[in-house]
Amino acid sequence: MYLAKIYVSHKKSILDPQGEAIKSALHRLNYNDVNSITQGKYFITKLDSQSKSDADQTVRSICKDLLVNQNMETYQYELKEV
Amino acid sequence: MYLAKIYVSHKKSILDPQGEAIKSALHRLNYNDVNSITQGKYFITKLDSQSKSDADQTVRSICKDLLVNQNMETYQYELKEV
Amino acid sequence: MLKQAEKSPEEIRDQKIYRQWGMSDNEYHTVVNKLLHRLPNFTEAGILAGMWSEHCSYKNTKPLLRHFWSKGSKVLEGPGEDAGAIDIGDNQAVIFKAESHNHPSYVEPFEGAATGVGGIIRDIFSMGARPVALLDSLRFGELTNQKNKFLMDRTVDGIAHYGNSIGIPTVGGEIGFDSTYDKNSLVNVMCVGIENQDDLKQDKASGIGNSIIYVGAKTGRDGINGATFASNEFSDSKESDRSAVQVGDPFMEKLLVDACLDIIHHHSDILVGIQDMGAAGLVSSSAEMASKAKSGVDLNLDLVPQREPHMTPYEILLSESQERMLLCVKKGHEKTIIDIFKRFGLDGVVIGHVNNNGQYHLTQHGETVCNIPVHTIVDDVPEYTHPIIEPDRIKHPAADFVPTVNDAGQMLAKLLSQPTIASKQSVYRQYDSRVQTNTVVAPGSDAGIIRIRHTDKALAMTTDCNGRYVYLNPEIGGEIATSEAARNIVAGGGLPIGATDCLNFGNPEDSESYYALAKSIDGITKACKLFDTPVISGNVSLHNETDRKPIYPTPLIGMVGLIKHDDEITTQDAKHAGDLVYIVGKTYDDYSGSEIQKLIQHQISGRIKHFDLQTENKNRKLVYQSIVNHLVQSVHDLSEGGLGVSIAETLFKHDFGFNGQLDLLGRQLFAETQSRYVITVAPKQKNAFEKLMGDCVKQIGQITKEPIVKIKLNDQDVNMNETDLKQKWERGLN
Amino acid sequence: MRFAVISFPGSNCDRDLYYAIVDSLGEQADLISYTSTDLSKYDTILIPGGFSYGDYLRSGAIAKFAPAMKSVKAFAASGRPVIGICNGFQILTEAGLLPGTLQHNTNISFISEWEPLEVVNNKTPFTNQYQVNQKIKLPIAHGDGNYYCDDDTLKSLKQNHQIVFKYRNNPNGSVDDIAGIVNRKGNVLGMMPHPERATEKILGGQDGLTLFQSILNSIKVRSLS
Ligand SMILES: Nc1ncnc2c1ncn2[C@@H]1O[C@H](COP(=O)(O)OP(=O)(O)O)[C@@H](O)[C@H]1O
Ligand SMILES: [Mg+2]
Repeated sequence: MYLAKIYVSHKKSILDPQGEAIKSALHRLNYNDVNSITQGKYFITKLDSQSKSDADQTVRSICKDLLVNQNMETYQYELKEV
Repeated sequence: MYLAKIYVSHKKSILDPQGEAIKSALHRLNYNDVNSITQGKYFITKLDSQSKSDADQTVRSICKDLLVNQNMETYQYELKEV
Repeated sequence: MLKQAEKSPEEIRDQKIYRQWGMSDNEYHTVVNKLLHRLPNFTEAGILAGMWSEHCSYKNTKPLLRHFWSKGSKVLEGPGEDAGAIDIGDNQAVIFKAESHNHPSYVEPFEGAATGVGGIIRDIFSMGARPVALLDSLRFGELTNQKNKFLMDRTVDGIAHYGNSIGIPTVGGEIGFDSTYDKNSLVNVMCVGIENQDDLKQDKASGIGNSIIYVGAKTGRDGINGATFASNEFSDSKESDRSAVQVGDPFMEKLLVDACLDIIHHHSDILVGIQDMGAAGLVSSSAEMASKAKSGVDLNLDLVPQREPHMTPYEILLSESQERMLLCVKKGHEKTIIDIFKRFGLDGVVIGHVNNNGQYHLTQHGETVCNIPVHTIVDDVPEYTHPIIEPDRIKHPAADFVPTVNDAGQMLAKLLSQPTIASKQSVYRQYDSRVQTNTVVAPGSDAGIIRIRHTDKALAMTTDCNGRYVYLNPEIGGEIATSEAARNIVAGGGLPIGATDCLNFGNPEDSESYYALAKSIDGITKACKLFDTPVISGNVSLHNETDRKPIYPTPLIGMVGLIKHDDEITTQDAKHAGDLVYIVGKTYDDYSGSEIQKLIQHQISGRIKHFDLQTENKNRKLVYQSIVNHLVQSVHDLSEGGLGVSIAETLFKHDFGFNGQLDLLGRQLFAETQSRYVITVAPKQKNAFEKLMGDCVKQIGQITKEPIVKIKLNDQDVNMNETDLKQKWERGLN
Repeated sequence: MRFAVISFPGSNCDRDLYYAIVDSLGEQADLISYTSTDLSKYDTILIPGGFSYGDYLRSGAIAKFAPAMKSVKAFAASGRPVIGICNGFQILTEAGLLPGTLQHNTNISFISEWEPLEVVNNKTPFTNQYQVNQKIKLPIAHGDGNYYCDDDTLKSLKQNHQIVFKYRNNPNGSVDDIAGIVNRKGNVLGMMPHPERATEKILGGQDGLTLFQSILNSIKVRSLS
């Protein structure tokens, strides 16, 4: 079994209204230390793949096919055997 | 400046409708390797705090006050100076 | 993203940089030799290319669009403003317009559709109207292809996301599927608003020294060159280099609607003009406002709120960041306006002033970066007419197709499960159709209907177009699209009062595409004149083609009808067992472009016959009269799938059955002859109804409590369970 | 009788509630800003549906910090009636005035429908004009309407008769078919369905009007006693 952690974030330069809304809410709550904040998605998936390279292949494909909107998002992942 | 990465996930005991929906979509796409998948949130925030312990304090507070709904979510974070 | 190193004027000329922006050599030479008498710099050339694109200037279609009929005694504002306006009595006006967002929604369906909704809403409230309803019109390739299913799901998500969040009910729409839309799906959205006539606002920047105020989202590098992009043909090889996705923020737009309406309604004395920033963003809104007032503007680009550092003038001017508005405000009153924005949580910023020299004059970092006449940007755009050629399929149509139908019951079940005919509930249940608490008829009947609060009136609205008919005969297809819209309005109890359009076509330089465009405009115009439904606004989307294969020409018609008393509101579903069922209009062997032809032959061909505008008009008037006289229980117009499908749809809501006899053959249940309706009438009103309708109706049966559909035909009988049919219909989209 | 409807940035059912009170119920109402803190003029507070702060982060999460919410808490503590509808319900749970959380519908999509419900408890200030177990129909329109609470909370909701409305064909996956609950004291109601959309015949039903009439009745009874 393999475990992958996938982190998806907004591409830079794309409008992130959610990040803006959270930031201004934090400033209203007087968390003035907060210089910037962005919200991304984070997936944890367990894979029954035959090999690590199969698992790696699956992770890339599911990101491309479903989890990540490549028009607007980028991703990184970590994969290990468990 | 400090950088915090905050990972928010559904508490284990709670049904995660989004995770379930993603899993069944992946199975429809024939990704049968995928044994389980959960979706969480992932925040990246930059903090202008005076010290690491101040930054740490801020991260905990903003999670408690706003970023995390403790009824159903848990979180972890990493903090480093940048 | 698209960060361009700025080329010098000479480099632009020598390397023909303007071509990348969609400007032709001829156009560039006109600018240099006839208009500016010098070489434009990078910013100026970029501005001109953007503003001279089809999307902003309508240079290829203006000569044709002038043919539309937009007079009518009730028209308060015709085409030319952000949206048109029609008098609906009580000093009120209805404002509406439709717009396409096809290419962006193909590239990024969720955000493309969402920002399409956002854009059309801005056109409505910038006229001073409160947006009260949305409708959509969608076309995709066949759902057997996963990609099309994905496009549909994400598009619907995007529309729902924006409309639900901003709180405007989506009360109607349509969806169709044909492989012709495979790589060119269509996403058209219509918005309807209501306002007091005194508040009607024009978008003008006039009065020397008056201030130009910017409000809304900050300007980023999104959608740069969107205007030229929207007018560029796709080809498969280009699939990878698309970028510049615009993201919609309905929350910001909600604040903008409320703030701008507050200003328009309470401070019209100091507000000179207001316009949204749509295609070609800041340059288009500011230059058009100045052009209408025959003035010029001085803008300081350093003052424009920017999301990213180091933006060039070109990027700032042509950015298509969403949720931005531009206002022209009387000198000395800027603070009043800015304070109102502040109250709504928005930052209004003065970015420049109106000047009296007619120049579009921009500075950045203290230097002039653009100084050209407003006139050149907006009014000196060349106009093109193109040759037209009647396509072979129209000149020499294939022999008319006549289906063989041995089991009409099974055929009915099959047709009901075709995605184009099947229930669209799985789509429209994602749309909040009742927010604002005015919705009387939500999606699911022929027309969406909202009441006008504190009056006895209501508005019926619909979007319609069958591209297959337009493909087979653009002129008649245009007449039919308009007729179908009017039929849907009348079926809801409305008197059609005006129309808008979205002309979705292929490349105008293709003579057959241009023929379709010209002829369908002729058809629409003929019908609109006869129906007294002036076209008060519209939108054009060309180049809907991939590798030279255009879509079916699809001139969407959006129509609005006035219901004078809310007790005239009518729906399509049968109300009581025992009611009599009538058909209005004659049925012929019409299968060209029909759903049954597509089902059997997997393609369409033939001539469109038996359509007559006069008959259409006569039937419609009689049906309307029968509603106003309170003689009917339900009215449903016939469209795809013909009489069989319409009878079935009349039964579904309350699970009734039908028992009837028709002087027709089995196949004719599915003929798509136009100008027809299915009407149910209470037995006690039989005589009055028949007397009014005369020989244009025929009784065909009765509504039964038992949910069984029994039809005696000349060559066979139909005997089907209503519940089975309904299940097929309900599951067709999934 | 005077109702306050609190408009947050992004609320979109605030005007609908206002009209329901003024036009259908025939009582007085004010639309007040999320920055207002003086609620002393009012007999009942209504927190409307919509997408406060764009529903960014989580629905209702940001609105709970609006200045008016402090006063709403004090108002509720004094035992006077507070209703949160749809996004208003989400705000009340985020603010801790009601237990539990509203999460994504199980099918993830937004659902807009007339929904059949059952009145489970008619002994509240909000439901005293309904019959117990009465079947009613109200519109829903939400993407995050899936009510969740842990088992202990559910147990205590049941014990204290805090479940007020239930779905008859659970559309969104809510625990125990819950569509609306009150707090322990019974003076704060949160519900996903929209009663304000069902106060006029022409809109398809009037089952929602009964809810507002119940409040009138309970306030009148209280002021008599
Ligand atoms: N994309 C859509 N959005 C909203 N409502 C839709 C959509 N597609 C279809 N509907 C609704 O479903 C019903 C049937 O649609 P349709 O079959 O196109 O009707 P018609 O043939 O009368 O034009 C109508 O009430 C229509 O408003
Ligand atoms: Mg119809």
